[in-house]
Amino acid sequence: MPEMTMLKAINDALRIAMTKDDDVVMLGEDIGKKGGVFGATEGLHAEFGDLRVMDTPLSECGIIGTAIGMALYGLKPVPEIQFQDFIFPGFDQIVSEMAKMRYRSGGHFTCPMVVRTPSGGGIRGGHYHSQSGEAYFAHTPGLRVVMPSTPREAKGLLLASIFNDDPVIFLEPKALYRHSKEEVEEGFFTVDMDKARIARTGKDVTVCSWGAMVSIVMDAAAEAAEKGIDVEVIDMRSMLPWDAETVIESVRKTGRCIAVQEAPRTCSFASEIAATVAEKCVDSLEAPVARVSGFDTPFPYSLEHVYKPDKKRVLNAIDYVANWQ
Amino acid sequence: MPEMTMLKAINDALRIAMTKDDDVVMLGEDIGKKGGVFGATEGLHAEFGDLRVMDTPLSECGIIGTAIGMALYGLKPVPEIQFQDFIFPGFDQIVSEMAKMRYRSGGHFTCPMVVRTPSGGGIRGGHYHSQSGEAYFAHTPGLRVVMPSTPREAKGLLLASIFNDDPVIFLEPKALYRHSKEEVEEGFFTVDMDKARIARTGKDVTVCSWGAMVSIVMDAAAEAAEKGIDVEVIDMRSMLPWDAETVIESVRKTGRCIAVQEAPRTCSFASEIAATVAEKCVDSLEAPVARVSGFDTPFPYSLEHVYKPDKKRVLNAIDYVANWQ
Amino acid sequence: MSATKMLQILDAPGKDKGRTPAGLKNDDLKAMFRAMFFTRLLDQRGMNLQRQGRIGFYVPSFGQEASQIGAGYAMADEDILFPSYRLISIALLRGIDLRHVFNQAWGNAEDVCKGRQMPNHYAFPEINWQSISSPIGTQITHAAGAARAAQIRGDKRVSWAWFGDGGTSSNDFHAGMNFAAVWKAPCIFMCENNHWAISVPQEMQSASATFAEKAVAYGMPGVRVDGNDVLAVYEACREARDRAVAGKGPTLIETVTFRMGPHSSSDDPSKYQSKELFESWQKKDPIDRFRAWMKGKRIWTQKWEDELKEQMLAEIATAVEAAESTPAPAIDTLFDDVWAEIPAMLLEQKAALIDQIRRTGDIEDTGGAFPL
Amino acid sequence: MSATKMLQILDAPGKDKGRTPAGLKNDDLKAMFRAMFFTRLLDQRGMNLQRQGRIGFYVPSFGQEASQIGAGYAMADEDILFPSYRLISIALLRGIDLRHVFNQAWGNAEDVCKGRQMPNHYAFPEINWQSISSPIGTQITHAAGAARAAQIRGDKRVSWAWFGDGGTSSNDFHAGMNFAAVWKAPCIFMCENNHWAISVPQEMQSASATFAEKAVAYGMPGVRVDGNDVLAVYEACREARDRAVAGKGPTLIETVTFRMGPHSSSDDPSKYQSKELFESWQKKDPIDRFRAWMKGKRIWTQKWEDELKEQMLAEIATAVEAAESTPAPAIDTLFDDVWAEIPAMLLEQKAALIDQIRRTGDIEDTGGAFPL
Ligand SMILES: Cc1ncc(C[n+]2csc(CCOP(=O)(O)OP(=O)(O)O)c2C)c(N)n1
Ligand SMILES: Cc1ncc(C[n+]2csc(CCOP(=O)(O)OP(=O)(O)O)c2C)c(N)n1
Ligand SMILES: [Mg+2]
Ligand SMILES: [Mg+2]
Repeated sequence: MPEMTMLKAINDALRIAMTKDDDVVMLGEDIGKKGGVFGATEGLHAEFGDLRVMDTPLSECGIIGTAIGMALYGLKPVPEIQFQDFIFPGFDQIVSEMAKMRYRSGGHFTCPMVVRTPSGGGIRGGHYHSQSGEAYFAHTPGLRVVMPSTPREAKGLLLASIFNDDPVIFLEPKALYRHSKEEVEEGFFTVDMDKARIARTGKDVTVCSWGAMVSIVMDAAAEAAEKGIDVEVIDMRSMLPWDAETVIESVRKTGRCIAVQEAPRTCSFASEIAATVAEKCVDSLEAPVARVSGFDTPFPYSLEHVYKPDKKRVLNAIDYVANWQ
Repeated sequence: MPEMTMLKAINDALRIAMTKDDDVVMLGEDIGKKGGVFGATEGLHAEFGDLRVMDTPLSECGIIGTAIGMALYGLKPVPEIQFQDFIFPGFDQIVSEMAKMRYRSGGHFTCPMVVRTPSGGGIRGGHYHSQSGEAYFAHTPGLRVVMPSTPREAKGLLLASIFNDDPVIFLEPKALYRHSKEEVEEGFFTVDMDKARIARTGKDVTVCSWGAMVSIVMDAAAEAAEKGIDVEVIDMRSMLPWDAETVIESVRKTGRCIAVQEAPRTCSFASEIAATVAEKCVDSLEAPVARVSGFDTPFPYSLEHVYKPDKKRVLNAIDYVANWQ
Repeated sequence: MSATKMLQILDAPGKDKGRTPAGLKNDDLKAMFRAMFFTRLLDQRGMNLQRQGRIGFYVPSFGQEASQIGAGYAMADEDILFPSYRLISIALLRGIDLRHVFNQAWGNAEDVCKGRQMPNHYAFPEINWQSISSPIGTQITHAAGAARAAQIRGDKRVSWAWFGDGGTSSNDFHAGMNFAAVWKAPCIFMCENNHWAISVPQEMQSASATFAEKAVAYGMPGVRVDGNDVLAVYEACREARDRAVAGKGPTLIETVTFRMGPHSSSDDPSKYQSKELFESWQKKDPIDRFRAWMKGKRIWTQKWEDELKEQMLAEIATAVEAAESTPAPAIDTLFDDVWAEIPAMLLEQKAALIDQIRRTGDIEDTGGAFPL
Repeated sequence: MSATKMLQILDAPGKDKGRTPAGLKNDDLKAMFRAMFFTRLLDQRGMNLQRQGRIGFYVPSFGQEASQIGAGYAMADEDILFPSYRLISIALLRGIDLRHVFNQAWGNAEDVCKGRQMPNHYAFPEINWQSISSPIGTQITHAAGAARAAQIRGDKRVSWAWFGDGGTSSNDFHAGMNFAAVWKAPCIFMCENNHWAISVPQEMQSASATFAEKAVAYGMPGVRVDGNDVLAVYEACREARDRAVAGKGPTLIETVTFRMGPHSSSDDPSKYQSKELFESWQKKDPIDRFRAWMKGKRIWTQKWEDELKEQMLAEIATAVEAAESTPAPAIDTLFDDVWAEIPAMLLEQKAALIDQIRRTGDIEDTGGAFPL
């Protein structure tokens, strides 16, 4: 199996999808000759041409709105939004149209499509190239919200998303684009987005996270193990719908739970996990459910490393819940 | 003291603010001669003229964006978005600009302004005239998110919002516009939006809600009292920043907590309350924190009454947590 | 055709006066009249039902029948429609069963949309009529995208987007027009300028001299046509469609017409509209104008219209009765169609609701009235 | 002035050639040259600093100096600026201290914005330079709103919005232009058409023949001007400002220029731009053209430029040194300025962080490189 970065794995998934199905088309800013500002679509324009890999005018409203029209027609569009932070000019199309199309038409019209977009911090991008907006989408029934945590996961989840009947917001953890490497199967395969992944089994504390935070949590878990705390790490994969069952089962075993995310804390997906776990595991919980998250401030520039949860912050929380009595 | 509907109270607050301060201006669709589709701005165009009560082209992006420009100039704009459901074309301006202006400019530029908008169900408006979007805003640091529950609260909170230094999303529970009545002080007064309001004291169960849900919860509390369950009702008033202290103090007393809202459940403000209460009151909680909410579906038309939490659903939850052991 | 001069046929001065656009036979003219007339009757009934409190909401298109049917008649069956809420006329022209219309108005168990949307928010898959939503303008980018999709697939199908003068201010107008023009996609943008966006008059909507001129910004032809002249609208649309199919790209058509009723059943125009303005447009009623022209051509007779009317009213009455007596959708349908399959988290919410109803009885419908 | 013909002065054929626009004295011309020249030197330094890994990101405006300074020189002190990220030239012209520029590039403790934004996202309150954000176009509606505010207050101040060819596709362009035109607000919309939106060429951005023509859609005058001709830009802006102040409403100005460098320090144009195209524009370098013209008028000498250069480089070096040696903002500033006062919920988050650092030590800065 070849070793791939997450960027390569995504590029590979896109090429496989386009080869497999002529209806898969891509559109977005700078995805053509430039291959995307991160290079995720590198080579695809040369291979599949102007009609299937479309550079667009600078309008996220237009990118998402026209992609919906293509999906309604029967194509499988995979629009790219250059940064998740720039999805908001097209937010109305996501919330009002993409998410509600199937429901409002009584199931007669659907728009299966995948909005790919780099998300989260890690590149010194300040307010507008670093945000983690998953909670906005996860509060919007009708959407699927998916975020991979490793190259293999990225490829399998992206292919699953493209060949799926619901509209998907596919958040790519840009911090991992070049900094993660893994052996990834060649050719077509999918990963089940309806099931969270147990990235590490453990019996003392359950830590839920997703995207770029998973590897940080894994590092923290390894260090906690040295101190004798056995951490179970759950990679959520999907935030809507989300797999509460796997989390609940884990916490019933460990009795302690932490949710780790980059996004601001209030009304976040970490809050959702905490609320659900606190409700469903009330009899097994031996400590408060802790949330490790970005602060309730915009994403900063110079102090990015302070804003984003790091290994120390996660360990701090592990200590806190593990030692709670 | 005159008795007022919530609509009248809001109209009164707007007139008082405009009389008190020449910098207060209003803009929006149909707010001029028509007086707004609900009548909230009735008479203000005739009284204050074209320059201070502006009918605008049909663009929420334009309404919020130009209002920000006016605020930057030094005015105090109070834009109206005809329905909260139609705020999304201007969502980028809210999330990227209004919310972050103070922070990103090191405190040198600010945009104090109040975006008024009718929110929630109750008028048979289907998907697009009924949504409760507070969680989208409450996940956005830099905003204040306020929602009144009675006519007096509406007047006092609106005046507090207008004469406040932060940008405010002021959600008006349209179900109460004409259906709530209360004696309201004449003239200028404000209500403290930083503090939640204890609408009813009780010792057995704490129920948190806001907007139109408060009166439904009050009804349920009255009925629960007949069954011997003493409910404390908290009207949250503000969802960002929010007054966790009042809630925590109450739950430390009652040991049981419910959050009631119209919005969909996942990643909602009810989830935030539940997560926080579960964390902070871990030692006093005697039952899971329950959430009564809209379902994770779009807001329906024919089955609106099934979607929106009603007294029965709230009572059901009260029974559930009160009898938990 | 031009973005500033207005195309007229029906009672235009000079040589246009009275000519029949190429391709239209007498039967076509009669079908057009019939569709306009039917729309008028249906709208009257819809407004009445709302006034009687039998349905919650209705949007009529009084005065805009020519603007709509002229276009509807120019479309091909395979074309794809991205309509606004004020456009039932074209669905009827394309043969939609009236029962669907009233099932939707009642949001009953047989409604195509399963009672999930307000009245007038139709979806008619069998005539390529896309699902309507309330946010103004969102369908415009969809139309551009569908047109691009047809181009990608090599299909000779045209997408039609409808919106009002107010809709031209939306984000999606700007994006949809721009994308379609850059792509040279087979898309027709129909701006029904009925002079009002609820209470906002067209001159407060845009400072441009015409709406058709907005096409210049996108490098697209813009055409201004008398929207109360069904033949002029037909001809303009036909030409735009020919261009689209020939690969020459999109067109913006402004039909200049007037909203001769309230914005919707909830609106009262007397607050913002002068009686004189209304009356001046009443004189240009598109049905009256077409009737007069047809009469001159001896295609129309009073008897024919009377018979039509009787038939139509009976048809409407039957459909109303059927729809009104159909029950509301079952409660458990609330949870279908959010996703392709109901996920576990939502199944749990459904189960809890069903359980509660089992224990505490049915949920009361407290109603609520729509203000807009 | 016209939306399709291009205004030129510097080396225009015929009578325009060589004339000095009204109101400009030799000292003004020299000041304009100085500002353009300074911008070029500063940009070279900024790009170098990024290449050396000393700052994270830089956006140069190579080739666009005339387009910017011509406009900057036409503004009044009281005017309000809603700039894009590619516009430091005008801040310098208005006398901003170079230290502010570099403090912002380093995001250090003395940065006006407290290190919260990426380089080139300036805010300079003392010159009415509004805070820049990254999302394209959002400042355009702000400018329209501020212009409306001036009108409401009765102030004779003009708002200026800057954006690129790509920015014309944004929602805010459409809304800002429309609102300003309906209001006849004193606003000038400056579209710097540098032919590229990162890698997307102007013909894929819009099918309109020019960007100036987009003004037609809003009923606003549109002016197309040679953006590498500082005098033409100045004159067009001056006239637009006169109109605005006289209550005649907004203007759209397209300056036709070329991005003679990469989009930003992260971009490599060789993937999408031909060498020939670049070279054809190099011949029209706005500084070279102005220098030649001034030389012809005997306002420029090599000695003067050499002296300028020496001074400027020294000034830049001093500012760089000062900024680089200033520490990063203190950790607890992270929590300020989100709201007017720090609310309890955020104070708690702050306390938890400070407590953790106290117990487990400083937080490591792991870096990260900007790709765009
Ligand atoms: C985004 C959005 N904003 C506001 C509204 C409320 N609204 C409904 S119809 C309407 C006016 C539409 O005017 P126009 O586009 O001219 O269409 P017409 O009703 O005249 O056919 C408004 C403001 C809406 N539906 N969507
Ligand atoms: C809403 C939004 N979408 C995408 C981007 C990413 N982006 C940054 S600059 C740019 C191109 C801008 O082109 P133009 O407006 O012509 O300005 P120029 O850089 O040429 O001066 C893009 C797409 C962004 N900043 N904001
Ligand atoms: Mg209209
Ligand atoms: Mg450009």
